[in-house]
Amino acid sequence: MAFLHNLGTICILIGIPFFVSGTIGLLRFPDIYTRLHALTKADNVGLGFVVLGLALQAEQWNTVARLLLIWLLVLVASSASCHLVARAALRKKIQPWSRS
Amino acid sequence: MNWLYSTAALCLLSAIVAGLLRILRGPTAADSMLAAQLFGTCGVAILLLLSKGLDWLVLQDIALVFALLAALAAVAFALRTWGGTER
Amino acid sequence: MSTIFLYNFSGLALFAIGLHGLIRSSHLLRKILAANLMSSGIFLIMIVGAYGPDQALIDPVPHAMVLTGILVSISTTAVALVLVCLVQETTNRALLLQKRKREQRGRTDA
Amino acid sequence: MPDTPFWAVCLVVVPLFFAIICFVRSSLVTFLGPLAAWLNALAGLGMTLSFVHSGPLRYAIGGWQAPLGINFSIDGLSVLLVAMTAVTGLSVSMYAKGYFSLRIGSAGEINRHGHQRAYFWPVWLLLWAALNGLFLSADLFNIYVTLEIIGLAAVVLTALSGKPAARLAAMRYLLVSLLGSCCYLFGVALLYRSYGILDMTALSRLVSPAPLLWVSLALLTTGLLLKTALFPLHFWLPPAHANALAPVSAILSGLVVKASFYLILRLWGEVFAQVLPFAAYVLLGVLGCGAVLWGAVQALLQKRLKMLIAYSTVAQLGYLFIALPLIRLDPGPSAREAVILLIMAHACAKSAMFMAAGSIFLKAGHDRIDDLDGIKEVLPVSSFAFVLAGVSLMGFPPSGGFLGKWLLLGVSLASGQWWWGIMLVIGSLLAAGYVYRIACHLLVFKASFSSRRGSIPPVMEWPAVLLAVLAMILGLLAGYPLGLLEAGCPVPIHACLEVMP
Amino acid sequence: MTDAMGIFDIMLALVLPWLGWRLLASPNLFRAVVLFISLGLLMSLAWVRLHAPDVALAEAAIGAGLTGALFLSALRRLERLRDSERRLDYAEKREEEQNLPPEKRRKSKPVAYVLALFLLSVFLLLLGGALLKTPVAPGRLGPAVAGQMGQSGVQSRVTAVLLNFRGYDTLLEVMVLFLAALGVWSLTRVRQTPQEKVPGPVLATLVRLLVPLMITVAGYLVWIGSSRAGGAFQGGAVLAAAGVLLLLANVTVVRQIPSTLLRWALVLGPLLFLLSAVACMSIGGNLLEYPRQSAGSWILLIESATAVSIGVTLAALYAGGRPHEPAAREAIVDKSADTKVKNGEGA
Repeated sequence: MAFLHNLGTICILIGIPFFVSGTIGLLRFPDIYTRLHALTKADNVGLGFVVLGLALQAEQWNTVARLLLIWLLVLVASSASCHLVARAALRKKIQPWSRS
Repeated sequence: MNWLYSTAALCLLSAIVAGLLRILRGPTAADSMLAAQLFGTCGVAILLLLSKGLDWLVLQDIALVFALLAALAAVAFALRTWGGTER
Repeated sequence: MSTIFLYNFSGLALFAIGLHGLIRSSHLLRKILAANLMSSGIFLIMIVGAYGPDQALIDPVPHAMVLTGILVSISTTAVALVLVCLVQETTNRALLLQKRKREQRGRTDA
Repeated sequence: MPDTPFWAVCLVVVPLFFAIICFVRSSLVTFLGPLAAWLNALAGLGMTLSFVHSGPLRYAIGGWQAPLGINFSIDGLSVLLVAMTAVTGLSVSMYAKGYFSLRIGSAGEINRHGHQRAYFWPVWLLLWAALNGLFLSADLFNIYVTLEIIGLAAVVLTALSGKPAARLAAMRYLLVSLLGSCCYLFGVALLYRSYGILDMTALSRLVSPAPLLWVSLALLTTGLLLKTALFPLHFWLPPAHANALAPVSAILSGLVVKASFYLILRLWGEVFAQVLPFAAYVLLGVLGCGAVLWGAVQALLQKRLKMLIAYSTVAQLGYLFIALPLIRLDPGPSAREAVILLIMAHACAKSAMFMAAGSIFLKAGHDRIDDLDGIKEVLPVSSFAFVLAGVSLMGFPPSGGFLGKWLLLGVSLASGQWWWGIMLVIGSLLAAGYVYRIACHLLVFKASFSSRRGSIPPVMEWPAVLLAVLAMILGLLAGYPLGLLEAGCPVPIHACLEVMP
Repeated sequence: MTDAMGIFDIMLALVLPWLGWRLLASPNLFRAVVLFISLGLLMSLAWVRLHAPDVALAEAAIGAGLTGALFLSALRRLERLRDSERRLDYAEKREEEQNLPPEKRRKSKPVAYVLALFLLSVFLLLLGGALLKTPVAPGRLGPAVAGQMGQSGVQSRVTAVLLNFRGYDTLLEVMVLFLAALGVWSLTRVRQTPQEKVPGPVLATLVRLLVPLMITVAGYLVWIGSSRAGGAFQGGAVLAAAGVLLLLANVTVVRQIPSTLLRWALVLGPLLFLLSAVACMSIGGNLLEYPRQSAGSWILLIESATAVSIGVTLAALYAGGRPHEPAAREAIVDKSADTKVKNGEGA
C-alpha cells in the first residue's frame, strides 16, 4: 500500500509544475492564441497528474470514480470553451502573433 | 494535514494570484476571460487536494460544481459578451 | 486564532471598499458590483463569527443566514441590472454624474 | 371565532397565495386582486377583534420556541399597525381597481395599462404580505427578509409606470434600499455575533452597553433611516413617490415608509431603550426638526402637485422623529400613544391625498399646481377629499394629527424641553402654508376648466374621502385604538365591541 | 495548522480585498466583471477554509457562475445600447462632451468626498476595533440546534436550520426570488434572437454533454442536502446553470416553452411551500410545524419543488425579460408603450 501512496505523491509532485508552467505561459506568451495553448494544455495535464496521484492514494473506489468524472468534465469544458474563445477571437480579426 | 497537500495547495493559489496579473494587463477581453478559466482548473485542483488533505469528501462535490460553473462563465463570455454573432 | 483576525480584516476591508465604491463610482453597473462586494464582506464576517476549529462546534445559523443573503443579493442584482439597461436605453446616460444636466434639460422641455 | 394566531397566519399566507394565483392566472387579475384585498382587510379586522379578547401572545412558527425558531410577537403596537395597513390597503386597492379600469378604457383593447395592472396586483399583494409579516415578526433576521421584499416590491411598483423619470427614480431607490439592507444586515450580524440571539424580546433582556453594541446599533439605525428617508438621506423619496402611478404613490407614502419607522420605534423605544444614551435620541430629534423644516420649505417651492405631497411626506416623517426624544423623556404612555396616532393619521391622510391627486391628474391631464384653478367644478369630491386630508395633516383640532401633536406638546412642556414643542408648532404652520397654497387653487371658483372628457368613476373618489374622514375623526375615536396599544386592553371590552362592527 | 495552510489563509485573506479594490478601480467595465467572477471563485475557497461547505457550493454556483453570467449579459446589452446610441445621436453626444466644463468632469465635489471618506474611515476603524475586541458569544445557537437535531428529520444541520427551525425565513426567501422574476418580467421583454442562430457543432455537443450532467448533479445536490452539504438552493443554482447554457446555445426547444408552463414552473416552489406550511396547520400544529416522524419526507418534498422553481427563476432572470406572449397581444403593448413614453404622459 505504501508503494501506491508514494507513487501518488510523485504524481502530484509532477502535476504541480504543469500548473505553474501554465500560469507562466499565460503571463509570458505574446498573443491570445498561444496563451490558449498554455492554459488549456498545461493545466489539463497538470490536473490529470494530480487526479491520478489522488486516485492512487484514495481508499474507496467511488472516490476514484468521482475524481475521474471531475477530470473528464474539466477536460471537456475547457477544450470546448478554448475552441469557442479562439473562434470568437478569429472573428474579431485578432491576428495570430508571428516572429516578424 | 500532510505537508504535500498543503504545499501543493499553496503553489496552486499562488498560480491563481499570478493569473490575476493577466486579467489586469490583458489587452483584449479574451485574455481576462482566460484567467477566469485558469481559476476554474486551479480551483478544482486545490479543492481536490484539500479534500484529501482534510479528509473531507464534501469538497469533491464543490470541485464538481466549480468545474461546471467555470465552464458556464467561459461559454457565457465566448457567446454573449464578445460579439458572438456566429455560434 | 490568526485565521479569525485575518478573515475578519478581509471582510471588513471588502465592506469598506464596497461602500466606497457604491458612493463614489459614477457608472451604475459599477455601483451594483460594489453593492455585491459589500454583502460579500458582511457574509465573510458572519461566517467568521460562526467559525470553530473543529467541525462539530460550528454554529449553522449564520450559514443559513448567508445562504438566504446570497439569494437575496442575486435577486436584487438581477432587477438592478434590468433597470440599468432601461435607464441607459431611455435616458441615454448610464452615469448618474450627468443626471443633473439631464434634469435641467428635462425641466426646460417638460 | 378563530383565535389570534389563525388570523396572524392568514394575514401573511392569504396575500402570498393570491399573489401567486394572480401571477399564474393573469386574465382573472381584475377579480382576484380586489377579492384578495377584501380578504386581507377581513383578516386584519378579525385579528384586531380576537386581540381585544385574548390580549398579547407569542406564536412559535414551526413549533420551535424563541431563541431557535422564529416567533410572531403580537402586541398592541403591531395589531394597530396591521389594522392601519388593512384599512389603507383596502381603500388603495379599491382605488387601483377603478384607476386601472379607467386607464384601460374599452375592455377589449389591452394597452400598456393592461400590462401594468397584470403586474401591479401580484407585486402589491406580496408587498402587503411582507408589511403584515414585518409588523408581526419578532425575529431580527426575519425582519431583514421582509424589509428586502418591501424594498424590492416598492422599486418594481415605482418602475411600473414606464416613464424615464420613474425608471431613474426606481434605480436610485433600489440603490438606496440596497445600501440600507446591507447596513441593516451588518448590524444584525454583529448583534448575533456578540449576543447569539436573533429574537428581539430575548435580546432586550441580554443587552449591556459595549462598544460593538454602539457600532451595530449605528449600522442598524443608518440602514433604517435610509429606508425611512429621514432628512439628510431623503433625496431618493420625492422623485420616486411623485413619478410612480397614483395608487403606487399612495402605497409608498402611506405604508412602506412606516414599516422602517416602526422598526426604529421598536428598537429605540423597547429593545435598546435602557442601553441607549439620551444624546442619541436628541440627535434623531434634531434630524427630525431638519426634516420638518426642509420638507416644508421644499413643499412650498414645488411646481408639481405630486412632488409637493412627496416633500410633505418628508416633513411629516420629521414629526415622528421629533417624538423619539419625547418618548424617552416621558414616563407615561402618552408620548407613545401620540406617535401611534401620528403614524395612523398620516397613513390615512397621505394615501387620501395621493389618491385625490391621482384623480385630479387624470382629469386635468397635468398636475401643475398653478393651472389647477377651479377643478372643484369638475371634481368636487376629490378636491374635498384632498383638502380634508390636508387639514388633517396640518393638525386641525378633531383630527388624529392634532391629538398626536397636542399630546407631544404636553409632554415636551411637562418635561421642560420646550424647544421640541416649538418645532412642532413651526412645522404645523409650514404645513398649513403648503396645504392652503393648494386649497386656494383647488377651491377657488373659475368659470371654465379645460378638462379631459370621461368621468372619474366613484370607486376612485370615495375611498379617498373615506380615508380623509377617518383621519379627521381619528382624534375623537382615539380612545379605542390607544386602548389597544397598552398591550392588553384596559378599555372595558364591551366599550370596544360596541364601536367595532 | 501547518504553516503552509497558514500562508494559504494569509494569501487568500489578502487577495480578496485587493481584488475588490482593483475591481472597482479598473477603468474597463468588462475587466471589472471578470475580476468579480474570480472574486466569487476565490470567495468560495475562503468558505471552504472557514468550514462552510454549503455556502461554498452556493457561492460557487450563484456568486461566481450565475451572477457573473448576469453581469456579462447586462454588459452585452449596455454595449449594444451604446452602439445604437452612438449611431443615433453621435453629434449630440460629442457636443455634450465638449461643453461639460472641464473641472466638473474630474470630480464634482472634492470637499464633500474627502469629508465622507474621512467619516467613513473613522467609523470603520471604530468598527474594526470593536469587532476585534469583543469575543464571540459562546456557542450562540449551535448547541440549541445540535440539541434539536433529533426531531428535525435531517442530518445536515444547515438544512435543518434552513427548512425546519427557521423554515419561515426560507419561505419568504423563495418569495423574494419570485418577486425578482415578477419584477424583471414586468420591466422588459426578452430580446428576440433570430431563428437561424443555430449553435455551432462544438457548442451543440458541449450542451448535449453538460446539460444532462448538470441536471443530475442538481438532483444529487438536492438529495444529498439532507445529510451533507447541498440542498435546494445549491441544486436550484446548478439547474439554473443548465438553463443558462440552453439559453446561450439558443436551443429551439427553449423558445417553444409555452409561457403558461413557464409561469407554473416559476410558481411551483413557492406555492408548494405555502400549501405544505398551511397543511401542517390543518394537521394541528403551528405554521410550518412538520409532524415529527415524517419531517424528513416533508422537507425533501419542499426542497425538490423549491429547487425546480429556483432553477427556472434564476434562468428566467438571466433571460432578462418576460417571454413572448401570443404575437397579437404583445404588438399592441409595445406600440402603445412607445407612443406614450415619447410624449412623457402618464400619471
